[in-house]
Amino acid sequence: MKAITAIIKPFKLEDVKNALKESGVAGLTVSEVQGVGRQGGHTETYRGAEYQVDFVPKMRVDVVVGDDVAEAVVEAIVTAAATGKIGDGKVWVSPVEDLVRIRTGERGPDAV
Amino acid sequence: MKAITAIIKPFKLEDVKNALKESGVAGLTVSEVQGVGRQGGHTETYRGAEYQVDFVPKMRVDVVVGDDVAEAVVEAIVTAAATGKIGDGKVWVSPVEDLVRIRTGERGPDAV
Amino acid sequence: MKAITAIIKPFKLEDVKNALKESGVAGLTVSEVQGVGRQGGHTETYRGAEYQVDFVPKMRVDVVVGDDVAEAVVEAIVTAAATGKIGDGKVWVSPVEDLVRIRTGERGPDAV
Amino acid sequence: MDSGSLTWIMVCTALVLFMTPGLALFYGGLTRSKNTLNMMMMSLWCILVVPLLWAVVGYTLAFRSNGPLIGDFSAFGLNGLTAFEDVGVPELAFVAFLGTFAAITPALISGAVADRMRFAAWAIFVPVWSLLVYVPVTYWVANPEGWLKVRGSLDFAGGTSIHVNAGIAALVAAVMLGKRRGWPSEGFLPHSMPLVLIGTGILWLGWFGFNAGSAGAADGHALAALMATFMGSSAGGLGWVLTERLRDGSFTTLGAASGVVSGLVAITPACAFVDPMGAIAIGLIAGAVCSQAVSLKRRFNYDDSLDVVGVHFVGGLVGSLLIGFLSNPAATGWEEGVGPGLAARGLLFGGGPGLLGEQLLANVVTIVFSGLATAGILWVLSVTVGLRVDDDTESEGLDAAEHAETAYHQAGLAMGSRG
Amino acid sequence: MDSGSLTWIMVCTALVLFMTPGLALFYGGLTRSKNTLNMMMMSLWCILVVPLLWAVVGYTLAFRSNGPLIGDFSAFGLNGLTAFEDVGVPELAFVAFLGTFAAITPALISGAVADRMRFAAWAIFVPVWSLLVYVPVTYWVANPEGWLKVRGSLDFAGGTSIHVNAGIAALVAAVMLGKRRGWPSEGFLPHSMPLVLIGTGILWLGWFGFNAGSAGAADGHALAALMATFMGSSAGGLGWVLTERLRDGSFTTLGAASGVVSGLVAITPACAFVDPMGAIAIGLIAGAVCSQAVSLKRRFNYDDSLDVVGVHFVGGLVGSLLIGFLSNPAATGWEEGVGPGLAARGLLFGGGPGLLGEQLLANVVTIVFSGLATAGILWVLSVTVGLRVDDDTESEGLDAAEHAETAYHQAGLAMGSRG
Amino acid sequence: MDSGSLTWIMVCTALVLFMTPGLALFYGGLTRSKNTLNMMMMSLWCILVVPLLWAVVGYTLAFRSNGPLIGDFSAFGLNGLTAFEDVGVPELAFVAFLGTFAAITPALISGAVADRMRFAAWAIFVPVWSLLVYVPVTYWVANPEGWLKVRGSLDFAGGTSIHVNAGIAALVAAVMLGKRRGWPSEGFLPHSMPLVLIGTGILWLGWFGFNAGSAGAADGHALAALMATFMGSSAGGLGWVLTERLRDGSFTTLGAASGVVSGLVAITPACAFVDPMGAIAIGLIAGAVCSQAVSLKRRFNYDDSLDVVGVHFVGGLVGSLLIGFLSNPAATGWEEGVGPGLAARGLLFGGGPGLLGEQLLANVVTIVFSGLATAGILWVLSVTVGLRVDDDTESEGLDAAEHAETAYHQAGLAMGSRG
Ligand SMILES: Nc1ncnc2c1ncn2[C@@H]1O[C@H](COP(=O)(O)OP(=O)(O)O)[C@@H](O)[C@H]1O
Ligand SMILES: Nc1ncnc2c1ncn2[C@@H]1O[C@H](COP(=O)(O)OP(=O)(O)O)[C@@H](O)[C@H]1O
Ligand SMILES: Nc1ncnc2c1ncn2[C@@H]1O[C@H](COP(=O)(O)OP(=O)(O)O)[C@@H](O)[C@H]1O
Repeated sequence: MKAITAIIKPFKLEDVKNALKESGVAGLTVSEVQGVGRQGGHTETYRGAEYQVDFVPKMRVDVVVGDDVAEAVVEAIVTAAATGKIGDGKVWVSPVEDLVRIRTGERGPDAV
Repeated sequence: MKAITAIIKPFKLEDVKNALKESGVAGLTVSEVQGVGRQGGHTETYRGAEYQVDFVPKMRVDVVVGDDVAEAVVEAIVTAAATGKIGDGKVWVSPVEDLVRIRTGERGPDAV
Repeated sequence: MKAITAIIKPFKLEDVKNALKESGVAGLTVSEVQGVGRQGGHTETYRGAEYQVDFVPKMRVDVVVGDDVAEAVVEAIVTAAATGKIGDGKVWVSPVEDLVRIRTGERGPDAV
Repeated sequence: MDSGSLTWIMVCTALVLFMTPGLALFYGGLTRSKNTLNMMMMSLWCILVVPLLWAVVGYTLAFRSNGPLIGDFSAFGLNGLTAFEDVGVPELAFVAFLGTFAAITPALISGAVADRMRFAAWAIFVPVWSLLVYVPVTYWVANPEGWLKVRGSLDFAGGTSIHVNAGIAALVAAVMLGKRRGWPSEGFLPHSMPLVLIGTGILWLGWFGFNAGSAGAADGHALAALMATFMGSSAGGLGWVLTERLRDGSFTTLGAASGVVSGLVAITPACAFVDPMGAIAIGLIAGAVCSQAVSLKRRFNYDDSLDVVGVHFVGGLVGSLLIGFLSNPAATGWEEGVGPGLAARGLLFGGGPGLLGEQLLANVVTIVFSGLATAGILWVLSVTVGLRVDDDTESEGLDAAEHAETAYHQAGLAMGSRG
Repeated sequence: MDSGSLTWIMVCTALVLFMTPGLALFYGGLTRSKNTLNMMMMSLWCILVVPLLWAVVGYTLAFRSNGPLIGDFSAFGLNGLTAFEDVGVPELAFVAFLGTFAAITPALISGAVADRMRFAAWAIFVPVWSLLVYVPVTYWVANPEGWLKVRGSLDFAGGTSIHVNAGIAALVAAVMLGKRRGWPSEGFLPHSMPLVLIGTGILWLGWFGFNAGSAGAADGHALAALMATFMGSSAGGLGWVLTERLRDGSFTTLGAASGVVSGLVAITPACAFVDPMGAIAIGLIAGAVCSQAVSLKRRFNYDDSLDVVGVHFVGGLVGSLLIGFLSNPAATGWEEGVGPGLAARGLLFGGGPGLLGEQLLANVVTIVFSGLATAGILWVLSVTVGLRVDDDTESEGLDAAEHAETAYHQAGLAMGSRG
Repeated sequence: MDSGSLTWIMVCTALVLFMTPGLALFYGGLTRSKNTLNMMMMSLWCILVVPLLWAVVGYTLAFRSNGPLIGDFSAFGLNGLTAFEDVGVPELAFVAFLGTFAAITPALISGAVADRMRFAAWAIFVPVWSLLVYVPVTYWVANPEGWLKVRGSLDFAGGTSIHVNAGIAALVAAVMLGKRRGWPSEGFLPHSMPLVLIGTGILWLGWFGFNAGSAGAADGHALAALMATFMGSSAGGLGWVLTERLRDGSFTTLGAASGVVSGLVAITPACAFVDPMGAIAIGLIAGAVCSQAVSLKRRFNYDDSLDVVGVHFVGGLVGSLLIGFLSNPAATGWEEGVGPGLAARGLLFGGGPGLLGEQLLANVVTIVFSGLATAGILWVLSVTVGLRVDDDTESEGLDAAEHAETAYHQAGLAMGSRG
């Protein structure tokens, strides 16, 4: 199995979620994160002083899938999350050795 | 070493934390996440319109352990987190190549 | 490529971010997490009863880098995050098989 | 018309009205975020429903004098009342002012049943309890012909009829609802202390209107009540935080907030009968006692989620009984005596035990009546609508399940898609 | 001087002033967290700029009588006004009191253009709209010589001149700004309902001053208005939540909050002309109607982000027209008649259709004039400054881009480094 | 009794009381979430302790006239004071009203020492500073026999005795506490701007009572003060945001909030002596000047965490000195002259430099005395209790370490387990 981690723009979350559903992914987990990257942050004014805030709000999507569908899932995310503008984010793939569905104790790709 | 990632119901966090302590795990890291899955979300009413919110609050637990105890730790989490109801979540295991304890610079399984 | 995950003290985030920039890392992703570990938590008083809160606020930094620089990046983080006091956190390294830059579709180490 | 006194009562009406949203925030901050809106809605429901009930039938039954037990229907639907009555302050002003009291009283109870009560049951409980419990108790204690008032018990702004009354109802409700899953081993810590402190500030502000407005005019009684309210509340906060500093080792903000509320509760019945130093004494005692009383639930194993019993029941009782010691009619402008418009001296000012006895009686009667009646109403609801949400709703949170809403939406999750 | 009435107007001034920050919180809670400060700043801007404009020139043009259409410059710069005038309540008190009204009116509009308007355009819009739209409409409706007032239309505290006026401007602005990206398929759910409820509480409190202060003295009209405001607001909340319970299946806190505001809006023009039962009727109707009216935007496809049209426009209209049915001068102390200082009977109290006709006329005139003038102002702004932020700002959030601030800073991210 | 004026003072008491929790929210929102409760508790502590001290001994020493320097013990423990005194407004009302002033003054200082002061030191500092610094300065400036007042300096509601006084104490405290770790390279951005704006709204509301209540009656002075307060605050906000728009490029909500507070601070001493246009001038100047003054700390390298110096010290001084230019006794109902109950003309209204000189003297005296006395108190505390928390507490947060509480508990983490 593979763990696919995507860092995306927050307003693209609905699109990515729907794209994943369409490509047959049954579950996923998201969290709010802050990214630093080429996009650059913004400047905040606080009582007359300027502060550089490098962090840009992003969403992180984690989804574990079987080896066979991993590539398709990556494609689906990339397509759904792309705006073509800087800061669209990254998707990366890591190996997963085992997965258990807590409710049933089932293991392996069928448990995702 | 292995990184064990568990997505669980928030009210099971105390139980899981205690189960991990009992199985000898010294440290763990948790974060608030939102899950999409078979459990389904809920419908929200906003000024007379209905919106489907697919996200269900979950907790994510990350724990890195030595290879030898990984299986036992997964079991401990699964046992502590299970309610038998849909939405109990997943536990997955990924390889970790190295780990450093920042304070001391120690490396490897002893540093967890 | 490698995914480097660091759990650090929140007030060290700026230092770590700057250290990563200096070691040539172009992007990173951070999130707020809560840690349990040797550091211990604190006791809260709630309407006259005492509760043990084991969780300590930490920041999680995720950065994906090429294999060649991984070790240097780990070192940079460890150096920047260390205070020498208990609770400084961990850095761990996991394998990443592929990475895509969403904006361009580029793949591999050049896309980070 | 006395424009100054009318202004006073109108201002106080607005300030006391503000207390119910304030209570919603106070209680809402104390719950976990998955139950926050449910908690707030329990208070809001009271301020939507009770004022209408009050205008139609509650006021006339509680405040139109008609013998010792209950009012008549002479002002049913506010029939015959006009804003242009040629008196100092027209009766209609008191209908409005007292309507805000009627609204907040059942809202107090909601803290005891937080995190687990079906909203449908609460929706029915509120108007029924208001009519069957709040109205008669108020008549007995506050109506010039009410039997407990005629006997000489003193309750200036509702220590007995509001706080002891709602407090005992809260105890009964907490027991009948049963414990929350996980209680008491888990902490159920407040999701937002700043929200609690916003609520505290609003309650504190409003309480000046609550107590000093109960004089019914801008006069010396109002001023005495205002001063006592100020002193009692600060002293309540101090009493609580000093106690916890000695006992637990730190001053907490929740202790300060709870102590201020305890002081306000305790000074409510007493405010116009005690001098400023008496008010400080009541506040300090109430703060210290209530900070201990919130532990009773763990000793006696009832889950009064947000400590309505420890603060309102105990605080109300403390204040009401301390009148028996500290009533000082000479200093507070009362003609000495027994009965409506008069005040007896407390034990420390050379009075006999009679006043303390009447205070005891009024509270015991309220406790017994309200306890039994509340139990009866809840029993009927338990066998019809059902009192408690199911286990899944309790663990996933009442906001989504009962109200189709959640309190907070994070940046990326505020979207939802149209169903 | 009548110290009681002066106190009343001073207190009401402070309470109504408090409403604009309250509105900022209400609206700010309803937006997503990336746009919260922009939303709040739109209201704050009104309370920074409009009061000064009001003191210099707005007041004299709106309230110094000078024939049917517009005031004169006799009190330009408050020239000649002193706090020591020997009357019941000096004119200066009304300058202050009415200045708070002038400030909140344009702020109401901001909810319709949330999430997408350039702040530079808003900064200019506010004073211009105040002078060109708010001032004349107010003159016609509220000045004793204003032509709509002279004809006999009734608007006690600003249902027509404030809510219908701002409501139609909001509709025009929402249409001219265009829809937010993603609307209506996405939900744009409130980022913090507790913030919304804090705002609701503050608005509710302030509205007692708004309506009952409009009597200009602490008298029977003030008391009647206060009672109607209380009843109308609770009934508004009840009307809304009962409707949604029947329609959607649950009582929501946002429904309660919105319903209370709807009731307050609707009772605003009517509060001193209806008896308490009439106020309850207006509230229930307004709550039910507005809870339906917030769906109009989806039917007619305009993105009125925070439902200014559904609540303020529709609520104001409902209340204003219901005066034609429910006006009860006998019960509310008015001499019967047509014109300033008088009130005609509504249809249900034996009056003819004349009053309803005047109500209709006043609102239609307001709608046409305000609609056109608002469109004109916005058109000029659109071809000069530009009305709308660019797409990137809209998706990343207006707070950072337009105000160099963000509403919340998490623990580890509160640092920033000096630029 | 004058029921209108009594009502006014009672209402103002409640409004000013509300300001201390408001300040707690304002300051609490500006800090990082790990120190929020500590920050709030510093204000709350003042409102728990100071009112009691005030009733027992502070009032009599500050307001019972007894020559030029300090009051006597004639009203020790409020001995002899009754709510039923036969005067317009009984003295007891002023005890209450002024007690709220005494409470908020030390709370202002807390912003300067945010994020690093030991609570034990603060707990002692507050009552000691109140007695040793606040009481005498208040006597000199505000008591009819106080030497600075007799000489003819003007301070209607506490610009010198409260804002300059607390402001200089804040500067001394910030310097003696030392800088926070990481300052000034890191930003320490506000954890919740909505909380700051809630606090701003409450402070704004309360300040109407603060300033206009200082008239002691509902009369022309109260009305003049109210109008000036309104104009000065809006103008203050405008002055600040226009300055930052020109300087930094954007209007910020924190600028609006800070500017409103600056305007309120500056108008506090002047409010009853200037006409509305004078108030606008003071507000605009104060907003602009204070928006610059908050940078002083970076130039002079003292860590005044929340800008108490830039806003309260500088704003108070600006307002106090501008009286010397803008005092307009003719327009504001004062008999011209020098000393209690009189007001001299400012330079722009044909007065001589005498008034400006007295204003300067009063502030210089306050600065020197308060600065030295504050340093003395803090020095004693530093060598006994210790002023500063240890480094670990500073980095982990003061809430958990000093108060055994944390401000927010996330969904899954609200549990804790019983220790
Ligand atoms: N090497 C990295 N490791 C982890 N996260 C990264 C990395 N580089 C970028 N990111 C994440 O991706 C986001 C977008 O990256 P950025 O460089 O701004 O734009 P782009 O992906 O379009 O080149 C960042 O905000 C950050 O969250
Ligand atoms: N493929 C997946 N990848 C990542 N997280 C998942 C995946 N499937 C489920 N999850 C997480 O597990 C949670 C529970 O899954 P769900 O399908 O609802 O129930 P169950 O695990 O009982 O079958 C989800 O809310 C989501 O957070
Ligand atoms: N085995 C682990 N797996 C995941 N996270 C861990 C693990 N051990 C510690 N952590 C994280 O590291 C943080 C610091 O660990 P702790 O044991 O307190 O101190 P130290 O790293 O100095 O020994 C913890 O709060 C937790 O977030």
